[in-house]
Amino acid sequence: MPEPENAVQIDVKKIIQDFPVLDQEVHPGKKLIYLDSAATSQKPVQVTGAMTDYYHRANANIHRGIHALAETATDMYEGAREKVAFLINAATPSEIIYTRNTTESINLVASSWGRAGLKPGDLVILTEMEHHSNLVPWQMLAETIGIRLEFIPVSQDGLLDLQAYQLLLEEDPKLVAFMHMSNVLGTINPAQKIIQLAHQAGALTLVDGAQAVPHFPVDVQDLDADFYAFSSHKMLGPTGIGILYGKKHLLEAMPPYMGGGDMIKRVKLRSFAPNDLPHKFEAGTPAIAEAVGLGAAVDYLSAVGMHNVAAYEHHLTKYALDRLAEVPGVWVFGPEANQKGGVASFTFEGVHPHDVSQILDAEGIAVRAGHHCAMPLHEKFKINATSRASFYIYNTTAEIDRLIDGLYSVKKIFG
Amino acid sequence: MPEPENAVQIDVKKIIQDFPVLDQEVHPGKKLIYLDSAATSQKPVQVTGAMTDYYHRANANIHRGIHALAETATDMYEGAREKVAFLINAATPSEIIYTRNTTESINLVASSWGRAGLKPGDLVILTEMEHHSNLVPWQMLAETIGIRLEFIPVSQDGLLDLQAYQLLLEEDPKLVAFMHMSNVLGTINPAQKIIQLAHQAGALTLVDGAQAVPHFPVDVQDLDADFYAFSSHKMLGPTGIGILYGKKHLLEAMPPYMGGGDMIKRVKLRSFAPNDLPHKFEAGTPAIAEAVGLGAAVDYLSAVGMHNVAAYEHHLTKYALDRLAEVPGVWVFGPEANQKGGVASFTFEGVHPHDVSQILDAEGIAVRAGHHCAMPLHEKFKINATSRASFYIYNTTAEIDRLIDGLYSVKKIFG
Amino acid sequence: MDDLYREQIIDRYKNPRHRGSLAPNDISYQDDNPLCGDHIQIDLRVNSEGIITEAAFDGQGCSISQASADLLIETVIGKSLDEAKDISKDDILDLLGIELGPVRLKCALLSLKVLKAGVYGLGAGEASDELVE
Amino acid sequence: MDDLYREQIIDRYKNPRHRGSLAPNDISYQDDNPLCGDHIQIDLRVNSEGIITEAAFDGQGCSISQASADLLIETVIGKSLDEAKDISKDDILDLLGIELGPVRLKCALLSLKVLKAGVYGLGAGEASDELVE
Ligand SMILES: Cc1ncc(COP(=O)(O)O)c(C=O)c1O
Ligand SMILES: Cc1ncc(COP(=O)(O)O)c(C=O)c1O
Repeated sequence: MPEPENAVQIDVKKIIQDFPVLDQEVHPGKKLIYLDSAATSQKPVQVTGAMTDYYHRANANIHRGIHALAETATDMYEGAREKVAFLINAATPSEIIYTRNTTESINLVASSWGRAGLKPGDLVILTEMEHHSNLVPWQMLAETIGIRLEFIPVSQDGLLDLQAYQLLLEEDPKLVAFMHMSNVLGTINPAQKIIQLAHQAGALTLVDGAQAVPHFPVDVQDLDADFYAFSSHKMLGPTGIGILYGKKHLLEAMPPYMGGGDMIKRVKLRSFAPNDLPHKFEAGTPAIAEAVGLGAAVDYLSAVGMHNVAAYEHHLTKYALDRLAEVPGVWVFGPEANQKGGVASFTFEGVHPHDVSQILDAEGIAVRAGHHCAMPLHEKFKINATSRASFYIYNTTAEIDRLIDGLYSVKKIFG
Repeated sequence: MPEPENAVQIDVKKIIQDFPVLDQEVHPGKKLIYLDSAATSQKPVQVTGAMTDYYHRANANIHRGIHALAETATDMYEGAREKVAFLINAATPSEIIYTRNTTESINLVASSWGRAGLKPGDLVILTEMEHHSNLVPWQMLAETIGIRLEFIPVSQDGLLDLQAYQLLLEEDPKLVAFMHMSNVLGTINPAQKIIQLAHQAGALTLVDGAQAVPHFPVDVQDLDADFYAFSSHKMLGPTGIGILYGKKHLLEAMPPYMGGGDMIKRVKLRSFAPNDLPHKFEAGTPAIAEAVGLGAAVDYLSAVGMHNVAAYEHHLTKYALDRLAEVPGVWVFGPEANQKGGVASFTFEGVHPHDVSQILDAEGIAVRAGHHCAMPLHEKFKINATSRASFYIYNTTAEIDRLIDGLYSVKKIFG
Repeated sequence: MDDLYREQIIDRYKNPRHRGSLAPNDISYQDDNPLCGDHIQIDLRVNSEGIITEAAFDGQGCSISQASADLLIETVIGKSLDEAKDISKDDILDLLGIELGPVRLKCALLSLKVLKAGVYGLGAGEASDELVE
Repeated sequence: MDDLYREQIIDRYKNPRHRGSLAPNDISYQDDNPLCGDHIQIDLRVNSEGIITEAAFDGQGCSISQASADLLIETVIGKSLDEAKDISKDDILDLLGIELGPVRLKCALLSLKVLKAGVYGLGAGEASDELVE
C-alpha cells in the first residue's frame, strides 16, 4: 500500500496542472510519464509566463541603459539574483554569479581560481562518483598546470569512504570538490562534514549542487561552502542559466574569467580595470530573460517550500525502491531511501538499458539510459550503462506503478 | 519628405504587429519608440511562441536520451543549428558552436586557439573601434602569455585606415580580429578586403559580427572568415545564446574550452577524450530552448529576407542622418549613410548624453547613452559618452520624426 | 516501436545467425560506442576476386546494435568489398525496418562503421562517424 | 521625470551656487564615474570642532551629478564631519526629489561618495560604492 500522497504538505494535483508538458500523449494512447527530472526538470507556466511577459513587456539590455525598459529589465535581472541569494542563504546577492550551467560554474572556478592559485603538484580531492562536469575541468588543469588529483572512493552501497577521505586530507589538499547529491546513486553526501574536515586541513571546498538545490533546502552559510554550483534547468527554471555561489572575499581575489562588456570598469586600448562583483564574472549581455525565469522558478519552489519538496520526493523514492525490489532481475544502485534523493538507477538482468528505456518509452514512460555523465562511476561498478528513473514534485506513486508495469513488460519481451 | 516606406520590400505595419512589446506606453500617454536595437533587439511572438511551445510540449535534455521528448528536443536543438549554418552559409552545421553571446564566442577563440597557438611576442591586430568584447579577451592574453597587440587606427570620419593596416601586416601577425560593423559609428568595415589581406600576410581572422548578421546578408565562405562571432539577442532571438562559426579544420585542431558533460567521448578518473565537433565546445546542458528561439528568429529574418532588412534599414538611416543634421548642436559620429548601418551616435552641444536620454525617455523614446562598450573609441574622439539611436525592421520614419521633436525639446530645456 | 519489427529485432538479438569469429581471417575490425558500451567485432574472409565469402560478428550491447550487426553480416556475405563500401545508413534502416532516434541510430550503425573501417583498412580507433553518414 | 523637480535640477545645473574650489583646504577628494565620465571634486574647510565651515565642488557631467553635488554642498556646510558621515543615499534622493533608475542613481550619488571618501580620509581611487549603499 502506498502512503497516501497527502501525507506530505503538497498538493500534487494542483502542481501537475501548472506543467502543460505533462498533459500529452507521446504515443497514441500513451500519456507521458516523465521520470527524467535529474536530466532536466519540466517548467511550470509561471516560469514560461514570466519569460514571455519579460519579452513582451520589458525586454532591453541591462545596466547601462537609462530608458524605462532598460531600467525595468535591470531591476528584474537583479531582482532574480536576490531571490537566488535568499534561496540558498548567501550573505549578499553579489556572491551570486550567473553562468550558463553547473558545468560553466565549475569551469569558472577551475579556470580563474585554479590557474591563479594552484601550482604544479598541488592536490585537488574529488570523488569517484563525480559527474563529468566536476572531473574534466580539473583534468584539464592537471594537464595544463600539473595539479594532482585524488579521489574519495565510493563503497559498493554507493557511499563515500570518509576514512579514506581523512587519509587524503593529510596530503595537504588545496581544494575538495564534490557533489552534494549523486545523479546516479542518489546518495546525499554529508556535505557539512566533508567541508568541515576540508577546512580543518586548510583546503577550500567546491560543492556541485546540481541535484541538491532543486530537491532539498540548501544553506551555503550553514554548510560553510566556499563555492557552490547549480543549474536553473534542473530546478523548474529555464535552460541557458546556471549559478556559481562564492564567498565574497574569494570571488574578489580571483582574476576575471572572460573579458568583455559589463565585466569592466574602464578599458583602454591595452589595459582594463575589472568591475565589482558580481559583474566582474558576467561578461557580455547575460541571459536576462533566463534570470527572470529562474527568479520565477525560485518563487514557485519557495511557495511549495523546499522542506515539502524534499519530504514528498522522499515519499516517492521510498515507494519506488520498495516496488523496484519486487521485480525479478532489477538491481538498484546506491544506498537505501533515507540516505538518498529521488533517483533510482538500475540494471535489468539480460536486458541492455537502451532496450529498457525504449520499451518504457513505447509505454509513454520517459527514463534515461546510459552513463549519466558518470563514466568512471559506472566503470567502478563494472557496467557500461544503467537505466535511471528520477522524480520531482509533479510525479506520483501511480506513475511509479506504471513504471513497474512497464518493467514487467520488458521482462516479457526479453524473458 | 521621407521616401515612402513601401519603396522597399517590407511590410512594416505587419512586422510591428509581431512585436507586442512595442504596443505599450512607457509613461502615461507616451507610446514606446524603441531606438536601442543595437543594444538588444525586440522579439517577435514567433520567437517567444517557439520557446514556450518547446517548454510546453518537448522540453527534455538532449543527445543522450532515448525517450520521445529527448529525441524531439535534440532534433529541435540541432535543427536550429542547421538554420544558423544556412543563414551565414557555413559549409556544415558542425562549424556552428553555440555559446552564450558574442563575448563568449571571442573568449573561446582567445582562450582555446590563443593559448594553444600563440607564443610570447606574437602579434594580434585589432582596431581602435572595437567593442570591449573584442579587446579585453586579447588584453587578458597579452597579460597571461605576453602576446603583442596593435591597432588599426580610425579616421575622424569613422573609417579604418587601411594603409596603416597594411604596414601592420608586415609585422607577421598571427590574427586580425575586427568588427564587421561598428556599434557606435555604424561603419560597415570592408571585411572581405581585410580578410584577404590578412590571409596574404599569413594571419587568421576573427570577425565580430554582432552588428552584422542581424542587419545584412553575411556569407562566411564568401568572406573567407576563419572565425565569426555573433549574438542571438541582437537578431530577434532570445538572450542566453550566441554563436561562434569557425572553419572546421581550425576548430578540430583546437583544444576544448570548458570541460564537462557532452563535450567528451570517454572519461576516466584521470583523463578524457574530447567529442567531435560541434559538441567538443558545448560543455554541459546547453541553452536548448534558446537555440529553438534562435531558430525561429532565423526563420523570421529569412522570411523577411536579409537583403530587404538591409535595404529598409538603409532607408531609415539615411532619413535619420538627414533629419539629425537639421538640429543645431547635434553632431553625428561616423561615416555617411552609404558606408554605415542603422546606428546614429551623436553628441548634443552643452547637454550630457545622460540628460538627452532621460528627456527622450520622458517622451517614450528609448535611446542609449554612454560609451556603448567602446571606451577607447570614445577616448579617441575625446568624449566620455554619446547618445545612440539605432534602428531595426520594426522602426519607422515617423518614429525618427518623434526623435527629432524630442531633441528640440532637449534644446528647449537646456537651451 | 512497431511490434512486428520489434519481434524481428528481438529474435535476431536472442538468436543471432552469424555470431562468432573467424580465424584465420582476411579482415578483422572492432570498435565500441562509448556512450552505452556497445561493442562489435567483425571478421571477414575475402577471396582473390575481392568477394566476401564468409563473415561473422561478435560483441555485446543492446538489441538494436546486435540485431543490426547480425542482419548486416547476412547482407554482406557474397558481396564484393566495393559493394560493401556502398552500403549506406539507409540500407541498415531498411534491414531493421524501424524508425530510430539519434541515440539508437548510433547503436544501429556501429556494425556498419566497424565493417567499413575494416574494409577500408583503417587502424584501430580510426573509425569515424563520417563513414556511415 | 516630474517637471517640477526637473526645473530645480536644471536650475542647479545651469546656475550652481557652490561651484568652485577652496585653497587652502582641509579636505579635498575627487572621483569619477567611468561609465559616463561624470567627475566631481569636493573641497572642505573644517574648524577645530570638526565643523565644516566652507565647502565647494567642481566637476563635469550630467545635470543629475552636478545638481546633486551642488545640493549636497549646501546641506553639508555647518555640519560636523560625523554628521556628514551619516548622510545617506535617501537623503540625496530627498534633496533631488525625484525617482531614479540604477544608472542615474550612480550619477546622483557620485558627490556623496566623493564627500565620504574625503571625510573618511581615503586615498585616491579608494572610494567604493559601498560608501553610499
Ligand atoms: C560590435 C559588438 N560586438 C560585441 C558585442 C557584444 O555582444 P554580447 O553582449 O551579446 O556578447 C556587441 C553588443 O553589445 C557589439 O555591438
Ligand atoms: C550532479 C550533477 N552535476 C553536474 C551536472 C551538470 O549540469 P549542467 O549540465 O546543467 O551543467 C549535472 C546534470 O547533468 C548533475 O546531475
